[in-house]
Amino acid sequence: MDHLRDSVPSTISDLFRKKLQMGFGCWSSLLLALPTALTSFPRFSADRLTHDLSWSIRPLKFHDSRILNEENSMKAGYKFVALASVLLALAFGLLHSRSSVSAASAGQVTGTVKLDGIAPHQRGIDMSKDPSCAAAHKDKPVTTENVVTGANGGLANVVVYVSQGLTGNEAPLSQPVQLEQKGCQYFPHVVAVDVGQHMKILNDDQALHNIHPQATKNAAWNKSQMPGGPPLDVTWASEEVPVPVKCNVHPWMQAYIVVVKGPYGVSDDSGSFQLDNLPPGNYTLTAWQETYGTQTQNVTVAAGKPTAVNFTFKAK
Amino acid sequence: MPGKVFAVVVVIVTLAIAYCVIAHVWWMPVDISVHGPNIDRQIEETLFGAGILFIAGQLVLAAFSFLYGDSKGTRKMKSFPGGAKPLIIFACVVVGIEILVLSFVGSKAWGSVYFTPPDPSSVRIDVQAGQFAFYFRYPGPDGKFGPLHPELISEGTQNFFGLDTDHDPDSKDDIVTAQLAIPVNKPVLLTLHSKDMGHSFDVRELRVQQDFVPGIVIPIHFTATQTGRFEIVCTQLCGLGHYNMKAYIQVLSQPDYDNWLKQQAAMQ
Amino acid sequence: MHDMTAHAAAHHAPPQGFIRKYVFSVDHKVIGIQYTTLGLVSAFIGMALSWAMRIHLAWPAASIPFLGTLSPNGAPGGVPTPEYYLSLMTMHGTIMAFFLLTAAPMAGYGNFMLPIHVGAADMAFPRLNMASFWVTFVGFVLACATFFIPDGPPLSGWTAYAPLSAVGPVAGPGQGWGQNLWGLSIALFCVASLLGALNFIVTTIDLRTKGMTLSRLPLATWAWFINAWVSLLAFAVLLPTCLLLVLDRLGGTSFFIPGGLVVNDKVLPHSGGSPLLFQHLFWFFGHPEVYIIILPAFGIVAHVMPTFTRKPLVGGWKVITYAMAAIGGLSFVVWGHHMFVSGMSPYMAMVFSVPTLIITIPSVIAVLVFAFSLYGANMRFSTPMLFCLGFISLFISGGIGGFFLAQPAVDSYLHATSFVVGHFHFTMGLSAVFAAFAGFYYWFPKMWGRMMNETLGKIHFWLSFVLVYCVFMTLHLMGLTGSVRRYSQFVADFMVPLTPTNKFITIAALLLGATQFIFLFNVIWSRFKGPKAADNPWHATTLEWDTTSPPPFDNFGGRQMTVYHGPMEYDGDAFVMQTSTEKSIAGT
Amino acid sequence: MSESELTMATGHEVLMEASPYHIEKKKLGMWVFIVSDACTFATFLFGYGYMRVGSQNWGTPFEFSSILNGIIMTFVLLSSSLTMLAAVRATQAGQKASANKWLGLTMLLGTVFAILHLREWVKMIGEGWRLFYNPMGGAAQFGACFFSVTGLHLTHVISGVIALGFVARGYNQGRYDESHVETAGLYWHFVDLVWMFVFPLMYLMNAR
Repeated sequence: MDHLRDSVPSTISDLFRKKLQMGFGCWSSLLLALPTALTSFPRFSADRLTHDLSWSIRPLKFHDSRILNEENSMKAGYKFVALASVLLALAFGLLHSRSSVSAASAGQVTGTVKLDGIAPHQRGIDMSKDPSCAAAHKDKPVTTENVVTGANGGLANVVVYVSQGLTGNEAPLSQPVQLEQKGCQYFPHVVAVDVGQHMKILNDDQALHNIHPQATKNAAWNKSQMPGGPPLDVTWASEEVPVPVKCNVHPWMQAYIVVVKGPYGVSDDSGSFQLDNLPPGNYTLTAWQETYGTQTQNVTVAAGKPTAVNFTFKAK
Repeated sequence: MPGKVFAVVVVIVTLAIAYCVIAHVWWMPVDISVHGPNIDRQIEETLFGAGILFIAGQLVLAAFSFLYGDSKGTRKMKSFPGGAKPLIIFACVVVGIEILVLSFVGSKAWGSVYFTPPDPSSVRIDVQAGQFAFYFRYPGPDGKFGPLHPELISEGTQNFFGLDTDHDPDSKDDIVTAQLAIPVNKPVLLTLHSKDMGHSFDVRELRVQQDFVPGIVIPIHFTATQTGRFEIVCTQLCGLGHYNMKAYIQVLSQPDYDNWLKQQAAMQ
Repeated sequence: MHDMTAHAAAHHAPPQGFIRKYVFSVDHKVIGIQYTTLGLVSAFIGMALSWAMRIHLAWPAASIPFLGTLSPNGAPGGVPTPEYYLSLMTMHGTIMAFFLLTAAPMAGYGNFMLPIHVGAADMAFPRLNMASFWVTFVGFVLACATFFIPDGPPLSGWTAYAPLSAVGPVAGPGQGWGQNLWGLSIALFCVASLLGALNFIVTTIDLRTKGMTLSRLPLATWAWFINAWVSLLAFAVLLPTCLLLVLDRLGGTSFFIPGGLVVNDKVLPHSGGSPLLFQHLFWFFGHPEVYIIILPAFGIVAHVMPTFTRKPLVGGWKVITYAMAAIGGLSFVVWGHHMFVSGMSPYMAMVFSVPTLIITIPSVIAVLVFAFSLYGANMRFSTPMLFCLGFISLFISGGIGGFFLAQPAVDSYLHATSFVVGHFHFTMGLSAVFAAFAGFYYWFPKMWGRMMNETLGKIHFWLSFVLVYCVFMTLHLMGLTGSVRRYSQFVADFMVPLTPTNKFITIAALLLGATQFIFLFNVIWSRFKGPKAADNPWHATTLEWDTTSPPPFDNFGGRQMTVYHGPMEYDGDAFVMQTSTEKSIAGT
Repeated sequence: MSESELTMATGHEVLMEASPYHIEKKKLGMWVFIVSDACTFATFLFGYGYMRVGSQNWGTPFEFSSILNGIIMTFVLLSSSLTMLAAVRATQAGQKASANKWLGLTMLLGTVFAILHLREWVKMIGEGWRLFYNPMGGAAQFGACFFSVTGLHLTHVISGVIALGFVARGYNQGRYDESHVETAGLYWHFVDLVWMFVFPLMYLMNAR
């Protein structure tokens, strides 16, 4: 019963506390709105990514809508930044009012992803175009990573996330995720990120890379990072599965950023994954793999103890 | 005084430039193609003819500013004997002749590259240029190139040409590589495709430079006469990675070439 | 006569109020000065950009503080990213080629001098004239604005080759709104140039005063007149080209974008266009543009030199004028030599190669005329004269490169190397700039009524002259190694050994730029502190020296000028003004 | 506008007797403008030709109704040239009334042309033609070429009508004289001339 305590006020004081928090939430939202609107003005924004958030809503019906959208995206951008930041701030405020699940009452989902069948052949990558890249892999040849399997058929790089059942009010995960460019490859090959969660992009190579996510729901951007250049700090405005990332200077480089809402897990080489901090309740879990697409399962998460869920992808 | 100074400066500059050219301070790399010598000869002939005009022009300028620079304005003016007629005649005749020579010889050199049909027995290789790398395709044992499907191009999965190996039998054995290898002393026919922007295929040692034009397939053919490893660079502005868009071309002896192809086939 | 003067004076009261007088003025003199100032500003902006580029090329890791603040995005920590380097390059080309080299010598000096040269009180359409300046200005502002939008300026070069320039942001940073603004800015510049050309032509044909026959036109005016025709036809082609480009970008058309383009593994929704169409249209404008830039330079030199050689040009007004006309005419049939290796039919290459070589004949004639006019002369070495001599030397050096690049076979090796960079900087860049300097030092007294400082002027010349050779001749010769232009770093194996050369060029370029500040100081200082200029400080003959410095609002204080002589009536210290009734001494 | 500016616009005539080379400057200016404008149209048409030659599947969508419409438009525009001629004659003869009549008629015909043309456009857009889309499955360039070329011409016609309006007004108020009307006429005839290129190239060549 105690997982209900949050939703149903048991005492008058409890109810009062909630109202207070609600009110505080709304006020804080308004307070947040103004500065956000000002600081993310495209013309003066130091970081183009914050600006690009303002382009993140773009209807892609006709092939020219991109262009039409560009056409007025300047002023639209300004208006939208204000609007978006108000909404964002409202969301933050509400989150503030609804306290997120405490560790005690949090549920957990663990499991493994397996590949049924033989993994397709992974082609070798020839990096001779850029000697500095090739030098990093003298000893062992590099291959593509579209399907990576580990011990007893475990399938790696599968993102498992909650596609239904969340209230949508959860606060974004606080600790940033990391996408690293090393030896002219992306580490990790698949990286999942919560909406609003910060993402650091680093370049450990002696070569220049340009990071070019081809987002459709989020803003598509393209920015190059010099050897030893400062890390980029990125956030994503809306859910998108997946956002393919390319480096045009090294066309073989490929990563996928999976932007989801709420908890997520990414399977390791043995195929095992884990979703933490999930409030008890009924959910639909979705597993996404770059080659085999998505699978879904319904689960009921109970407080305290982990719930086991397994996915199996059939090899084509 | 300034007239004499100017004359001296101009002479020094002229001699310095002449030295740099004659002493090959900056010069063309070794030539490894059959048609290359024509182009080199053309360049050298032009350097000779134009160089003479250049030196003559600068020296005349220097001489006049030396001689007529510093009079005190007392001397009576002289004007050039015969006025402009000799100048015009000189320009028309001398430059005219130079132009005729250059066009005739030049058209031969140009023709040797572009007006000759490719040898039917040439090694055929497909080139795909894109932001910002070159990729090459060998037809494989069946000697046939499979059709291209732009919508299938996916560099992440190493499908740089958009081949459909599941459905096109010809594509199955096509060998796609990131380096270009060609057999020495055998005519080679490249067909240039560009998947996105304008690019250019430039190998200095081969004296070959040809733009890729998206939407058009451009054939170029040449024969390399020396083995070695050389650089292919992009010389047509194609975006932020332009400066780093390159690949290597290996000119190999026939057996080495065959082995190399086998290796590459294995790597597919 | 008297009442006529009064009458004129009554009708020619200068406008009152600062705005009408100096900002939105219809007075061709003010507009000329506005254009000249715009040119100066562009010159220094463009120079700053080239500095940034050169520093980055020589020391790729060097941090350029100003850049870091200008664009934290394009140059994090002041080190320009490759795309930002290309943006700098694009804007350097655009600002220099359009807003300095096209605007200053023609629209700047021309606006000020042409009506005076022909003895008119103003341009034929003064308000059109004002319009063309302010449209140019808006274009300039738009071009500069690209630095302040998040993605920064476009990176497709001043030639803006499609499809790189046509497919939008997916092609790279700066290809979004940067490229749109660029297209808009150039379109506006075209409109302004067309209006200007129209004005120049009508003024020259229509407003010449009594006795000002075509044979008596000053040669600068001849050049501006011919040039006006060239720009009239050339910009009339660039304008629609820009429009089509913008249509491709914003309207979804596919004039310049072929089908099946795959950028970032996505097939673009365009089909059927041709990148070569863009190249043809652009270069049909682009090559005449080169002559649009150099013809006024010829004119200025032909106008200035006789004043200091104290004798007419060889062959009088005819030879040089016909040469300029021939160059202007031929410039429309040679554009293909920019496209020898760009996928055009190799047979067309020969077709374009021959006229390109032929165009050297009138050019050589012009140069010979300049050089042999020094024969038996009696030179006065004022700064303008020095710059004229410099112009001749530079133009010879640059022109020679034409013999190479005009031949497809040779071009197939030299194309897109720094040889080309050196070549066009010598011809359309530095030659034109030297002529512009000559004109500036020459006309400064007339424009502002004060003399410029000769010593500073001479220092400016000597340093510039030597350093120009250090920078651009080195680039020129370095091109023989095939070192590729438009590279933001020398990473190609064969270009790495060139790094020392590169450093040398950079240092020379920085010094060359620094030298220009001597000029800037000279201008500002002389403008306010320089000695008052006489009406005719150079003992020249043309009409602008026949009035006060600076000229009154109606140019001649209500006098009706009547012309009896050609512009080159010099014989040593003796000279005959065009308006004087004495008999001719130089038989022109 | 200020008195001084007026004199600036006309200063030199006041200042000096007409030079021996004096041509009517407005007319000359118009001729020069026409030269450059011709180049602009030429560029558009060249682009159209390039597209057309370059494409394998160039559709020829116009069936008889459109051609008929085009013929009517041509007739209207040509007759507007005649009325313009009459207007110029009238102004030169100083017959204000008939000049007004003819100018009005010219503007009317110009407007009719524009309306007919816009009707055509609306019809095509209704059929699904876009700058980037060809509902008949042929080359997508057709829409681009058709709308840009005819659009440019239509802009010229409409601005011509407006200009004529201003000239007529000024002429009635006595601010303008016959030379202004003649200059406007020059422009109008040029627009007609261009149509004589546009019509066969854009319509007749694309008839079913």
